[in-house]
Amino acid sequence: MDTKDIKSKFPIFRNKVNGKQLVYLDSANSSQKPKTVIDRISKFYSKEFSNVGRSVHSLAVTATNRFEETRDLMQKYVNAKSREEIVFTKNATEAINLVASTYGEKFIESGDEILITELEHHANYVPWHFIREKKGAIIKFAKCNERGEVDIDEIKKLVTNKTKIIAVTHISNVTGAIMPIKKIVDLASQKKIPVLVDGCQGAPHVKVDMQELGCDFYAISCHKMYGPTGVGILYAKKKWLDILPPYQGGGGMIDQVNKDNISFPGSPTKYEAGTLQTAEVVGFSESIKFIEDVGIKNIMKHEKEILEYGLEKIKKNNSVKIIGEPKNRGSIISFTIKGIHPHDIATILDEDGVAIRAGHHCCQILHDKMGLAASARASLGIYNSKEDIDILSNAIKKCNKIFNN
Amino acid sequence: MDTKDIKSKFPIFRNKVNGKQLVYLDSANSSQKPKTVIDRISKFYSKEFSNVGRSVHSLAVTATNRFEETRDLMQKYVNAKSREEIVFTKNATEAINLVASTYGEKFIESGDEILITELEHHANYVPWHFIREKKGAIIKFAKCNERGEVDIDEIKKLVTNKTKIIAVTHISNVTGAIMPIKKIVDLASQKKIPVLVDGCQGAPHVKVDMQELGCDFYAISCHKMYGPTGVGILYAKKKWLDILPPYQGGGGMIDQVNKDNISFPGSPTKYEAGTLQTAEVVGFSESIKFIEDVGIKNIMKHEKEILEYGLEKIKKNNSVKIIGEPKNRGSIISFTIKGIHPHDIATILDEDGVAIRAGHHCCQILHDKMGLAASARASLGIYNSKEDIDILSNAIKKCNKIFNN
Amino acid sequence: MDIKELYQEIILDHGKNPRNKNICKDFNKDAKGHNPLCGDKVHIYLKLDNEKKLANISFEGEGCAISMASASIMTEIIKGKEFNVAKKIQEDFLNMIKKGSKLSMNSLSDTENTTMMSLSGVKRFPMRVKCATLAWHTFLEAVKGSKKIVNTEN
Amino acid sequence: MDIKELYQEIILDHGKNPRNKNICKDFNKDAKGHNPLCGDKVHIYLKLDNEKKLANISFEGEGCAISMASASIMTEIIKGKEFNVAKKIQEDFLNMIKKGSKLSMNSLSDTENTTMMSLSGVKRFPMRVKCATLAWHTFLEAVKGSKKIVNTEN
Ligand SMILES: Cc1ncc(COP(=O)(O)O)c(C=O)c1O
Ligand SMILES: Cc1ncc(COP(=O)(O)O)c(C=O)c1O
Repeated sequence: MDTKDIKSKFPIFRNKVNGKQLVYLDSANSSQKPKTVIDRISKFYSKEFSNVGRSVHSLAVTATNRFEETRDLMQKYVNAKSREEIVFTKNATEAINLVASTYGEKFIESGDEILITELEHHANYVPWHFIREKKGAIIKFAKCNERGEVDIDEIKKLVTNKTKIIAVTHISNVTGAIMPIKKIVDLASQKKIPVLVDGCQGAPHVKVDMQELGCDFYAISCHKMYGPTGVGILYAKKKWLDILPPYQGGGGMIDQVNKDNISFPGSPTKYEAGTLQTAEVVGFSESIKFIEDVGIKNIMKHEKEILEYGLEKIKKNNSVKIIGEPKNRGSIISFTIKGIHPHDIATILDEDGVAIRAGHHCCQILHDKMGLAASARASLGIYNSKEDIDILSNAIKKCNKIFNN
Repeated sequence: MDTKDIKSKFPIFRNKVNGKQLVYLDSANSSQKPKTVIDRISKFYSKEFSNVGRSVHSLAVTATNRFEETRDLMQKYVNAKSREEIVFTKNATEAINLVASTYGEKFIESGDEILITELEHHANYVPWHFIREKKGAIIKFAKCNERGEVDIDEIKKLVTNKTKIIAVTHISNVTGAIMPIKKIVDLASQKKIPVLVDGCQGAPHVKVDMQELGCDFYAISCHKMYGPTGVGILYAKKKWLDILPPYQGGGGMIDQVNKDNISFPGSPTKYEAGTLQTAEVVGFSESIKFIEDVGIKNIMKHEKEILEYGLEKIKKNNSVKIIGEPKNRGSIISFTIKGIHPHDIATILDEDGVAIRAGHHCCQILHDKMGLAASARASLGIYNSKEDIDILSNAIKKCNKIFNN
Repeated sequence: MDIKELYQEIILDHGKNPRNKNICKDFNKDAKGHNPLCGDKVHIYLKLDNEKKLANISFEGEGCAISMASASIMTEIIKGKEFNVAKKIQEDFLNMIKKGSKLSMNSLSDTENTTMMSLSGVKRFPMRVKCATLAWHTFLEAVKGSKKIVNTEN
Repeated sequence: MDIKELYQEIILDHGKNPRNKNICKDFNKDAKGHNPLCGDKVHIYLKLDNEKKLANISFEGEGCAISMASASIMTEIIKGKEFNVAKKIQEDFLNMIKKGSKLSMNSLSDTENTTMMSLSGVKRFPMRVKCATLAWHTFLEAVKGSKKIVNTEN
């Protein structure tokens, strides 16, 4: 893949950071946006803007059609059975809160168990914590092994007759471990336990096929998929959306309203209260087109190449310790450097235009377990090249020079 | 005010609709966006984009600062006591859901009363309906009088010792009635009842001063304030944000996380879970600047002039009936035409490039009361001129010609 | 696109003087339809006899000219026909409105054809398609005997 | 902006060999501070005697070089001083870091001045300001005897 060509499609790379060329290695946090996405939003506001679905005039018709086209594109992208299974949310966090809140409210009772893993992002723990508090439920944490993975056997061990949901990440945003989702779904479906997958690090980087994965819920953040901020997606099997109660209430999600009672339409309408992120959803259609133009297989191949090159190169530096050694790894390299706090690393790298993340990456449980307060993380996107890795590697050497000389 | 000049700042007006100049009279639904806002979003994505608050690198620093500047601007715009009282949400609907859910969960018990009005938008009824269902609470509806207003005496009559919250709109999005918020707050504060104001039709059109209004909560939709879609604002007095529980859970809104428990930081952090609408919030800063450049007083004066001209002109058409006759009216004219369904009106107007809304405008209770299934609504924005009203008026005549000839 | 294409005389006439707008006494099936966005409502009553013929059909409801005219036209055209034929007509109608296809039925009289065709202008007004199709969807639900309210949102 | 401005020798030294990093036995006040974004933690222990003098001060914690150096430098400089003087130093420090002001105290020794000034580079690294100020905020909370954890997010 010609990364020069790809990079040229992202306006951000035309800028300098601290006088240096930008080496963006923070895509797991949020990805940059191609010009087509940025321009689509501008064009929409400049030529087509109107609120969606509520007015009869021509602008509203256009806006509604453009908006709903994104739902169709997304249905195809994740291979959902029907467009009604795609619900627009604010971000993946809201998607998971929606499920935890509605499913938890209806199906989780005192003493019931919620099974998550030590790898989970706070987005896939805090919402369940609320249900734990509200319902007196129990959260069980499947242990992460020394490779930074969660074994299917570990999950099997923890499933009981009280398990009401299994909520796991698709790919760890710290160790990069790709979870055995299909196996988990197989296991769970024997006991009729629904499975929620936090797909934040999955959807932008690997092929995501709902019919193949078989999970009940899949949460996505569009801003990590080269899309606008402010949009997330919840994929949910229709059977769930049909029986779960509504989440937020307001305009657009009602059927009949009177003073004593309110009835609701079907999904996805029931879950889309108020004015949605019209322009952002329309803009996101260009992100999906962009990914599909490059081809998810090409993306996977390219990122794997850069990942392996990066792991190799970084490992050579003796003072660097890479976190986790999963058999299947997504496009993430978290690491520590002996004697240097990750924040200091990030600051020094930034001087060379290298943007990485330092912190617990919203995974305090995992960091506690590893005995770390924080780590440094380089994460890849479609636009990264081997040259980026070389610059990263040199910047890491500089850290050592400043601190360990 | 020179509306030609103002219109020229909104790119949408350079386009034709059905071959006609666009006459946009649907701003109560969503307003158009000035070029400065559209360009700010493009620039942000092209030159400054990064996730907010989570990374140490330079882009993240810039993004965080730009994002937080909007909070400062908004604090000033509504004259909040501190920036911590401004919480970013997805839309006004989410802002009201946040309050209904957290306040309702904590303070509303079986038999308690929630006092709203017959004028409320579904966004300020459905969330309370959920609490009614969950807690066995009672919703009381203050009646709207024949002028399309809710009298302060009507509210006084309905307040009891069981009233736990009063939730009212600032300006009706159907009759345009401006509610006596200060009087309601005075009344409520004697009984220590908090007041939530649905400010959707207030914030873009009239001076909004939290210290003057004195309400506890005020909900805003930025897309009606010439801002991007996907952003809303909840103003809440700090004393409430301090004691109410969190709403959605996820990254960025936690303090300490361990397997048994989670602690939360103060507001607004506690209420801003996950990746926010970074670009949209940054873009919104330009909307506030735009409104302040024109001056809210000039906006009020201008809209009042167009409103009065419009009421006068439309009333002259014998077959038209204007809905409501409030003493204080916001920039809204809802109407019906004898023998013509509002949807047919909207379609015929659209042929002439006139965008209005037809339907129940998310106010089924009010429409039921008025014995209408739907109404037509023309709503004003900063860019409307007397000429727009003339075109509207001619298009209304055309409706009569087609239907009543 | 001329607005007169949408509001043809036939439609305005049916809109103002709807045929079969009542609750027919002999109905044995009925269903309700609702378009929550605009508030259009329709309630279809019909008598399906033992030979699967639509012995009677009528409607009640309120809504825009398009939805009322469409319900009126539908009842006029399918009343007295076999259910199978009526179903074909319904499919034909939906294809015309949604895809702009020509009517394929050749068992309709010229007047019936002209009357149905008067609604063809709707296809150029996407927001109004739901108004035109509400009664026709609801008719099918009535025959099915389903209890759920037809909701054009879904 | 040279990175060496931030990571001056004095800071690296204090970061690697922090002074007063222990729990001083005679403390009568303490407070915790936390920077949830990066996980920096600090726990300040101090002895405030009857004359409102900081008879002793120490800290425990973990975090980046900046936060550890800042805590170390703070304890070194204010130990043994009157609380009122220490409070002035704290204000001076915050103004230096946040607004880039010069130090206004003239009661500090040259070494103390140089040591404090070594942290002045932080002001050009906005994301690191919280690291540098955490210990100083926490010190004030300790004196106040407040039980709440200082959270640099708020
Ligand atoms: C009075 C009123 N309240 C609430 C809303 C809901 O706003 P949003 O859809 O942006 O959440 C609107 C607008 O649709 C409104 O006019
Ligand atoms: C694994 C994982 N889950 C959830 C999230 C939360 O996504 P968002 O903040 O967009 O809701 C992230 C990213 O921050 C993530 O990496």
